[in-house]
Parts: sequence; structure tokens; C-alpha cells
Amino acid sequence: MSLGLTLVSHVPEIANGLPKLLNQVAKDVPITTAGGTNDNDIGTSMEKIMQAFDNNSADEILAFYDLGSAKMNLEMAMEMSDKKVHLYDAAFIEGAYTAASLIQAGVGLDDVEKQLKPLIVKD
Amino acid sequence: MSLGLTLVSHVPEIANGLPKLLNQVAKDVPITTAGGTNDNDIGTSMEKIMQAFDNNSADEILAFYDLGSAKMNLEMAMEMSDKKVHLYDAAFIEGAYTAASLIQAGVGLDDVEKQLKPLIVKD
Amino acid sequence: MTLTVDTLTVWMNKFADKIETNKQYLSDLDTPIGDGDHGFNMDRGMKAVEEKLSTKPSDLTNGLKTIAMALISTVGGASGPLYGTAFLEMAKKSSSTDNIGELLDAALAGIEKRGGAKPGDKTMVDVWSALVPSVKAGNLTKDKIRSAVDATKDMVAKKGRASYLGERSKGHIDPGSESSGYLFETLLETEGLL
Amino acid sequence: MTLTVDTLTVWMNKFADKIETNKQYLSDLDTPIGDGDHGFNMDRGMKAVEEKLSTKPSDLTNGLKTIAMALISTVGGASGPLYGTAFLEMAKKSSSTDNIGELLDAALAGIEKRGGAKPGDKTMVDVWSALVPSVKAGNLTKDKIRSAVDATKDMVAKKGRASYLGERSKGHIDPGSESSGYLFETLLETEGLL
Ligand SMILES: Nc1ncnc2c1ncn2[C@@H]1O[C@H](COP(=O)(O)OP(=O)(O)O)[C@@H](O)[C@H]1O
Ligand SMILES: Nc1ncnc2c1ncn2[C@@H]1O[C@H](COP(=O)(O)OP(=O)(O)O)[C@@H](O)[C@H]1O
Ligand SMILES: [Mg+2]
Ligand SMILES: [Mg+2]
Ligand SMILES: [Mg+2]
Ligand SMILES: [Mg+2]
Repeated sequence: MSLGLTLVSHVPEIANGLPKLLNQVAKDVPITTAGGTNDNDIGTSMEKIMQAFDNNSADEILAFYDLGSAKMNLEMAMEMSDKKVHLYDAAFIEGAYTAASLIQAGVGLDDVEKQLKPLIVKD
Repeated sequence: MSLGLTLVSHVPEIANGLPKLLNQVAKDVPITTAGGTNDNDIGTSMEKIMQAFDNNSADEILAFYDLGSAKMNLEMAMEMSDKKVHLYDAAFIEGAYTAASLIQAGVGLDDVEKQLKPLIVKD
Repeated sequence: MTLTVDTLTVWMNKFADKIETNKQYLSDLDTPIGDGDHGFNMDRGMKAVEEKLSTKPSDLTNGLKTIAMALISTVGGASGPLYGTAFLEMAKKSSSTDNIGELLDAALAGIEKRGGAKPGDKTMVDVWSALVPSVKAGNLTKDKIRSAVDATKDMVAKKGRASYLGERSKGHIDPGSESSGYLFETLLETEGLL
Repeated sequence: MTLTVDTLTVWMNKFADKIETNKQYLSDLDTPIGDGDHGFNMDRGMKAVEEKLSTKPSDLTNGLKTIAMALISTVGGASGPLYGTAFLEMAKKSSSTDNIGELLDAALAGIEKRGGAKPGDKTMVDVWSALVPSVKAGNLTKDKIRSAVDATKDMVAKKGRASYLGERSKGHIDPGSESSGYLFETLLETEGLL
């Protein structure tokens, strides 16, 4: 069972930039992103999130987001998608970095979640 | 006494993108950034951070960073700079968003710090 | 108390008009406690809804689903998934009933599930939870709508962008509550519906 | 036990050579528990140091300060501010002493202050804190250096990127400890210094 990440940000640049930080420590972890609205304005898009799930080659996806409205679009996309997706209310960059590092090191989902616990800062 | 933000990220795109999110809710808050190394690679630069302090028109600066080595460069820049800078080990995007919103609403430093407390996730 | 494709269309066109007229006001409400885009978001969304409904939907369920998808795709902000879920839940419910009260009950449950807000959190949930019972009791009035919207003014936001301001969110009407107020006003103005 | 501009320059050139020879190995050490750049970072930094020192510094303090600033500006990763602070603290201390042991004491204190790591946290602090006392006691050896570096292998990282891996950081030598080992080896190899 392989694990991957989907990153959802209100800002296209952040969604594009964060994988550069993560790829350095997790070059084998599939990372897909959804940034901005369908018009590439500040906001999020359920369609882009569905696309990011689809484009991710992993069997199971860990999803991270920046602000609350991104979470709503994420949850809608999860309801409409066939992929198995786990959503974390973790600090966005710190949580994604932690998960990416651990998945690269071969750590399983349970242990990844344990290490994400102290990073849960929103709901 | 006016408050501003300096944002330090390993990734130039993240440093450039985050102010777009914050400007929407804090259009009067001075925000300056330092992203990437002097060669614009992934990493941070003390010189860029000093520049971001200097370019910030506020009297006092609240500083946020993504990963630990950014913090070291931030602290060096703080030691070398004349500006009054407060450094927070808060979730990067969530902390900066919270601080920007509150400063825009005219909240003072003490109350901003109180609201940042639950977002402290690293050291 | 029966929602049909025709009354739904009239209702949505009236709602779209009211949003367009008040889009600057809604965005202004969103400025001190949010990012100042709520009116523009809703206007973009309702223009897409109007456009979609200009082709008559085959039935009520499809009409409601079309509205939901248009809002989800075009609004952009938090109000997109929230209003979108409201209409999606109405679409689902419409396979077993066309009673507007029951449909709105399903919509409210959808908004609460999607956003996790409870009454008192200074969100559109405050307006919906105050007014859906009035619709069901057959006694919705403009005054009740106004009071439900105004009641959000002194609340402290617990959800959405305004919640970052804590106590400072007091003293401002919640923008999503104001737009929800318009939805109920235009419901009231739709002849033959309530 | 006296550091001079000349011995400092010889030491730094030897260190730069050792880093260059082993840059791939250092980066490989940084791959399983970091981002795989430590050797390239240090090589970039030490090339800048060599270049700066090709013009003879006016005195020891300026020499040490020049090294610090070159490392701070060019290394890019965490090791930049750490080695940079080490040389900056030596520069400050050099106004009152040129004793290598006392200078290294100040350097170690600077690294600890800058990074907040303690012995046992699987960082370069482990190597520095094990070896500075040997320098001062006049009994530094290659073997001691090797053991200090190797001791980091079974530690669990508490600071730096490797700390994100928790228990999984075990079983790998810390790259910054390896490069610090080179710094002490070349110190040993610098004639007339210890
Ligand atoms: N979690 C939530 N639950 C219910 N309603 C919410 C929630 N978050 C936001 N809202 C509503 O959405 C409105 C803001 O919508 P809008 O400005 O379009 O989105 P955004 O805040 O993303 O810019 C708020 O005024 C509030 O009524
Ligand atoms: N907080 C710290 N305190 C002491 N040493 C540290 C700390 N963080 C990292 N290091 C050292 O820095 C080394 C990594 O350096 P480098 O790879 O150049 O930086 P980066 O991790 O930013 O890519 C680690 O092997 C460790 O020895
Ligand atoms: Mg808004
Ligand atoms: Mg918005
Ligand atoms: Mg590294
Ligand atoms: Mg690095």
C-alpha cells in the first residue's frame, strides 16, 4: 500500500512551491496539488482537488490544506472521489513536511498520524 | 506604534505567494518577505531577511518562518538588525494569517501573541 | 409549500438580482471581518446559476443539482461549498418530497455538516436555523428575516475567516447571513411558493 | 596551541580540500535523514572561504570574521548559520585570546546557542562537545574524532531535519557531525597549531 500527499492552498504559488521543499526530503513520495480557484484567483476549487486526487499515483492520500474553506472543498471532493483520502487539520507546511519525510522513510500510516498529532492546530 | 510582518520561507514561491493571501484580509499591514537562498535556491538567507526587515515600514515586526534553519538565519538577522523584531514558532501560514488579521483589526501586540499561543508547534 | 421547477427558477432569478444589486454591500460587510469578496463571490455564482437555468431543467431534482454544481464551481470562497451543499442536499431530498420546508431542513443540515458551525457561531447557520422553522410554520416575514440577520451583529465568530478576529468580530453583521437573508426574502417574494 | 592568521589559513584550506573530496559522501549521509545537500552546501561555503582567504586577512579577528561571513552568505542550509556562528564567536573571542582551545570553547557555545541542540541530539554539537575538551587537554587523536562522529549513528535526532524522522533517524551518521569531524581532523593535520 503506497502513500501520497495532496496539498490544497488558496494561493497557486504556494501550491506550486511547497512540493519543491518536500521533494528534497521525499523524492519518491507522490505529491499532487490544487491551488487557487478555477480562474486561478485566491481560493480553492473542488474540481482541482478531485484532479489532484486522480493525478496522485499513490493508493492512499494524505491531504493537507491552509484555511477552512479549503477544507470544505476537500471534504466535498473526498465524498465525490473513489480514492481513499485522509484529511489532517495540521499546520499546513509543517504537517506536509513531516508526513512527506516519514513516508519517504517507509513509516506506515498509523505512525505518521501519531507524529502529526502535535501539529493539529485547526478544525 | 505600528506592527508589520516578515515572512521567511525556504521556497521563493511560498514567500511571494503568502502575502497575496494576507493582503486580502490585511491590506494596511506592512508585509515583507525573504524566500530562498541568495541564489534563489531552496533555503534561506540572512541577507535577504535583513533586507526584509529594512524594507518593512512598521516600527515593530512579527516574524514567521517555515523550518528550523530559517529560524537560525532569522535570529542572526535579528542580532544584526536595529529593528525590533518578535519571532514566533507558530504554524507558518496559519500564524501569519492570524497575526495579519488581528493587526489589521487594530489589535495590540499582547493580544496578538495570546491568539498565536495555540499555534505554536515548533521550536 | 410546493417547490416546482418554475417556482425554483423564479426564486433563483430573484435571488440573483438581489445579489447583483447588493454585491458591493455584501463585500463591504466582508471587509472588516473577512476578505471583502462575499458579494463578488455570490454574484459570480448566481450569474452562473441564472445562465444554467435559462435552459429549463428536466425536473426539480436536476434543477437543484444544476444550481449546486454551478455554485460549487464558480463561487470560489467558503460560501461556494456551503450554498452548494445546501442545494445538493435539497436535490437529494427532492426525490422523496417537494415540500419547501422539508427541502430547506435538508439544506440546513447540509450546511451544518459541511461547515461544522452551530447556531451562535456567527455564520449563515444562524439565519438558516432561525428561519427554516418559520417557513415550515408558514409564518416567515421580512421582519423575522431582518432580525435573524441582525442578530449576528453582536455574536463572536467561531467559524470562518471572522473567527480569527475573536472578540473583534463583534459589531459587524456576518456577510453570509446577509446573503442568506436575501435568499429567504426572495423565497417570500416568489408567488405561489410559500 | 596558538591560532595565527597563517595557521588559520592552512587549516581552512585543508578543510576546504577535505570537504571537496568528500562532498558527495556528505550529501549521501544527508539523504536518508535530510535533504541530501550537506556536502554541496559545505563545498560552496568553503570555496567562498578559500577565495576570501586568498587575500591575507589583516589579523586573526578579521580572518575569523571573514570566514564567518562567507559561510553565512553562501552555505544556504542549517550548517551555514551554525558554522558561521562558530567562527563569529571565535572572532569575538580572539580580541582577548589566541588560544585555540578557548576559541573553540566560544565556537561550541555559539553553535549551541544558535541551534538550541544539546549533546545527544544527533547534531554537530555531539562532535564539538566531545572534541573541544580533547583539544584543550592536548590529546586530540584521529581515533577520538572517528568515535565522536560514529557515536551519532545510533542517536535519535532531536534537532534539524532528521528530527522529523523520530526513531527512524537511528542507524545513520549525522552529516554535520561528519563534516565537523573533518574540521577537527584538519586541525590535527595543521602543523604547529596544536
Ligand atoms: N464553517 C462555516 N460554516 C458556516 N458558514 C460559514 C463557515 N465559514 C464561512 N461561512 C459563511 O461564509 C461567509 C463568507 O463567505 P465568502 O466571503 O464567500 O467566503 P471566504 O470567507 O472564503 O472569502 C461567512 O460570512 C459565513 O456566513
Ligand atoms: N538545531 C541544530 N543544532 C545543531 N546542529 C544542527 C541543527 N540543525 C541542523 N544541524 C546540523 O546541520 C546539519 C545539516 O546541515 P545542512 O544539510 O547543510 O542543512 P539543511 O538541513 O538545512 O539542509 C545536520 O547534520 C546537523 O549536524
Ligand atoms: Mg470572503
Ligand atoms: Mg474569499
Ligand atoms: Mg541538508
Ligand atoms: Mg538544505
